[in-house]
Amino acid sequence: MLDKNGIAKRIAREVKDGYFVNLGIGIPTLVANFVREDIEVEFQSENGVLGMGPFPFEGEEDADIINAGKQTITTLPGASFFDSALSFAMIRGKHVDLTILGAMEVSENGDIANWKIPGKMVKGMGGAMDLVASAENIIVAMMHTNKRGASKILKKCTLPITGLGCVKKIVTNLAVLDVTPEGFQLIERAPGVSVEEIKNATEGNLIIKGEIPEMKIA
Amino acid sequence: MLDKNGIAKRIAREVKDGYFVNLGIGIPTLVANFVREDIEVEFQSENGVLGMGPFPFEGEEDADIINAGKQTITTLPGASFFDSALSFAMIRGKHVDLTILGAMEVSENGDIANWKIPGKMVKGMGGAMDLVASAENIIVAMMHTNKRGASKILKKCTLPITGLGCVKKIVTNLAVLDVTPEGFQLIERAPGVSVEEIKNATEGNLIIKGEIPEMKIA
Amino acid sequence: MINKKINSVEEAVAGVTDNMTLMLGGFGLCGIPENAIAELVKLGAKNLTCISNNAGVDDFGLGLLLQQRQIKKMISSYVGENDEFERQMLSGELDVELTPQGTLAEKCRAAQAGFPAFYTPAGYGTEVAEGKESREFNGKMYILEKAFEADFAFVKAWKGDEAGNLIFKGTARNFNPCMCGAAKITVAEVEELVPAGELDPNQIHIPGIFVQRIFQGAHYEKRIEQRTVRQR
Amino acid sequence: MINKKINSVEEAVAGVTDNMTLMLGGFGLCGIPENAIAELVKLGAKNLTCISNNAGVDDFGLGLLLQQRQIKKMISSYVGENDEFERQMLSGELDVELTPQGTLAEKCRAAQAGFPAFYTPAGYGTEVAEGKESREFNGKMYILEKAFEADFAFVKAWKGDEAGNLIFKGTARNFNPCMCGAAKITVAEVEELVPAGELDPNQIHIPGIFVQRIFQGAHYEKRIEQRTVRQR
Repeated sequence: MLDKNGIAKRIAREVKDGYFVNLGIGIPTLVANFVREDIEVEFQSENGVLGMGPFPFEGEEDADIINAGKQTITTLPGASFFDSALSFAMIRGKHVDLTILGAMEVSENGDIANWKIPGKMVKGMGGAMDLVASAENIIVAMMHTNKRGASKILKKCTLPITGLGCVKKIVTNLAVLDVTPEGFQLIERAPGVSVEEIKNATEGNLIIKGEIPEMKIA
Repeated sequence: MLDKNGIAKRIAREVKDGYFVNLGIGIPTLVANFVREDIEVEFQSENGVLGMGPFPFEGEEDADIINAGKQTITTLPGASFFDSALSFAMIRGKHVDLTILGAMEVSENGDIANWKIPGKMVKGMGGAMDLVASAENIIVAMMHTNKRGASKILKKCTLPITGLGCVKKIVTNLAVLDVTPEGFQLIERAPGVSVEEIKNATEGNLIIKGEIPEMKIA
Repeated sequence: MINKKINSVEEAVAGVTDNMTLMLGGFGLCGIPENAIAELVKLGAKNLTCISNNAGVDDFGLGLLLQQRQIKKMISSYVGENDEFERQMLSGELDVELTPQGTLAEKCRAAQAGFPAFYTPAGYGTEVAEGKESREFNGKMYILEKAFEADFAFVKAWKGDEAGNLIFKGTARNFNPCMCGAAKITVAEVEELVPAGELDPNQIHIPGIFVQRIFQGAHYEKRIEQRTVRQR
Repeated sequence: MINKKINSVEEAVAGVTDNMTLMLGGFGLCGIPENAIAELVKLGAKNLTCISNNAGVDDFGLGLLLQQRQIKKMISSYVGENDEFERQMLSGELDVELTPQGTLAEKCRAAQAGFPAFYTPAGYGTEVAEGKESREFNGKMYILEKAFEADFAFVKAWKGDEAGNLIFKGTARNFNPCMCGAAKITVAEVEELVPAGELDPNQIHIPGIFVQRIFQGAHYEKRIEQRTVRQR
């Protein structure tokens, strides 16, 4: 079973040389820590920066330079700042190659729910609806089940939808799944997790073809 | 009767302190020469400059700094350059206070035709259709009649339209006319021109109320 | 040069009255018009509709207007980090219209640029699309979103000149440029106001034609919401 | 940093084939991609559709492609100052789609920003509106215009860096920024190409994400169409 860093490590392997990547808040943010150092990747944050670097050293924070999570950041050579309209031109115009998001639920057909729980305080969708409606390559980072053990990988989302039919791949604490027209195809098992355990934790249609390898996240 | 400079001089009196103004090619360009020196006006050119100044001194031309007529220009303190999308945001978004255009024909209801003569080589509308569709304050500078003496101030335009119901005021070699719901209201006569002459040169409905003063363009 | 300079923050908010719709730049607390907000609190105008990506924190940013119950409705993409906001929303005192962030930016830009409406894929198939037209283009579904209509836009820039030209810094740019010229009156506050001619015409982010009033803010706190650092 | 630098003008036009749609920046001869145009002439691709505000003059700019009969169709707002253009158009060899200038810019920007279509008042009630949907918003009529679809965009900037970031100069900016990222592949040529990190991130007009290839042009003639001066 993977912890949050494990999920981030596995997703980092999906980040390819030359990719512009938008990372959501939470586990996705951790992905930046694990991207191979021999490839070139640029991180976009929808509040208006391309070419984000690591967090600043103490004392070097600049209130005018933050990411979408409102954290102080730095920029790398080649970075640029821009306004919100141009930022979403990048997103809506499909110039961002990979979007990594957290989710509360994902359904068989790739619907995602990650912005609202009825009855709870709703903070808003931020840029998530724009991202999921536009991105052609969306990977979701999430726990396979909720705290009560119920599956979050569903036939149909029960929570209000963020976007329809948009998720391509899911990396959970238990498995890597591809979203296919037939359902969730099991691609890899987390270390020490059996196919049976994944089956039990998945409410949506799970497709198992041949031997399922254990994932490598070294 | 006014010459082109006279028309420009008369129109210059319509330019008020604090106006952002877009000048079309031809007579409108001349208006800049006659604006009162004690008021502040900024000229916008739709190819991407605000705060145009006079033409450069010989030897100081910059190929990268031109107006929409492709003439070399200079800029004044406070000027800015921008792209074509933002330039038409200024125009379409009604941020330009006054637009001065030439025309081949204007009709009673304020339609303007100034981009195409069927059978002749058509060069295109440039930014004219955007300007006339958006501007709330359009003054047309034109000759009252064509070379054969036929009126260009018509009941209905005969040439392909550039925009509908948009012209507010017309300054010709003979007169100043306001476009009103009832027709062309005669406001001023050009020096030495009689109401009768204007009537004869105007095909559209001409409204004459009371004494019509001779225009002052000193 | 048409001079847009005003001499006091009182002039900045002159004309703001009850029931108006205001746009306010900023993302979180980054790039917010601090001085105008403080003056709006003093002014006390009530029943305001505020268009702003976020709603500040309890004791800063738009949170200050919320404390005084001056806001009737917020139009935002994300409204966390604010207990008073939550209380007013849950009690029904405050109306909240959540809008996808890119749609929010474009609704400003549409108003600025004279577009009445636009089609965006964001929100199709979700609650956001309820009551809105949808339409297919090239096999993909879009919803029709309308341009905002606002009375005042309050924005904050880094540098500005007396002609109203603005230059922003870092991610404090965010929604500020999109809001300029998107309301009937745009008021810009800047950290440094210089005479016209001192800014490079090539490097102006927002030309002065989009700004009706400009002033230099007396003081900027520039509070950091999530101070995050790494070890040396 | 993702390196967008290419080492020759041959690489700049690699992939351009017959029947493609190209966007080309510039207003008149100001800010046109001179080096890419010269190389497109050498390449000889035919039946091209060119989206460009103007069509050059007889012996410069897009006029060079017209001379070689490489252009099947021009999409422009104004096409004067070109005898060969006029000859081909009147003889029916060349198809011309005249588009209002602001609409032309926005059709580029819509493609760049992922908007399939937009409503503009420009052209309503004119020939331009023929065959297009029209619609009323707030008592005013608008027509629906579609985003462009293009294979290549060739743009020209003043300075650029290896990450593809661009800075334009003066009115040579014009349509160039709107075309970046509006085609499948955007090729930028610059007068000065610097390593990433040398340009101020605040002062970049077009971020590198919109540019796939960048190179420093070998030579710029920058011809002036209407040299206009005043007396000292």
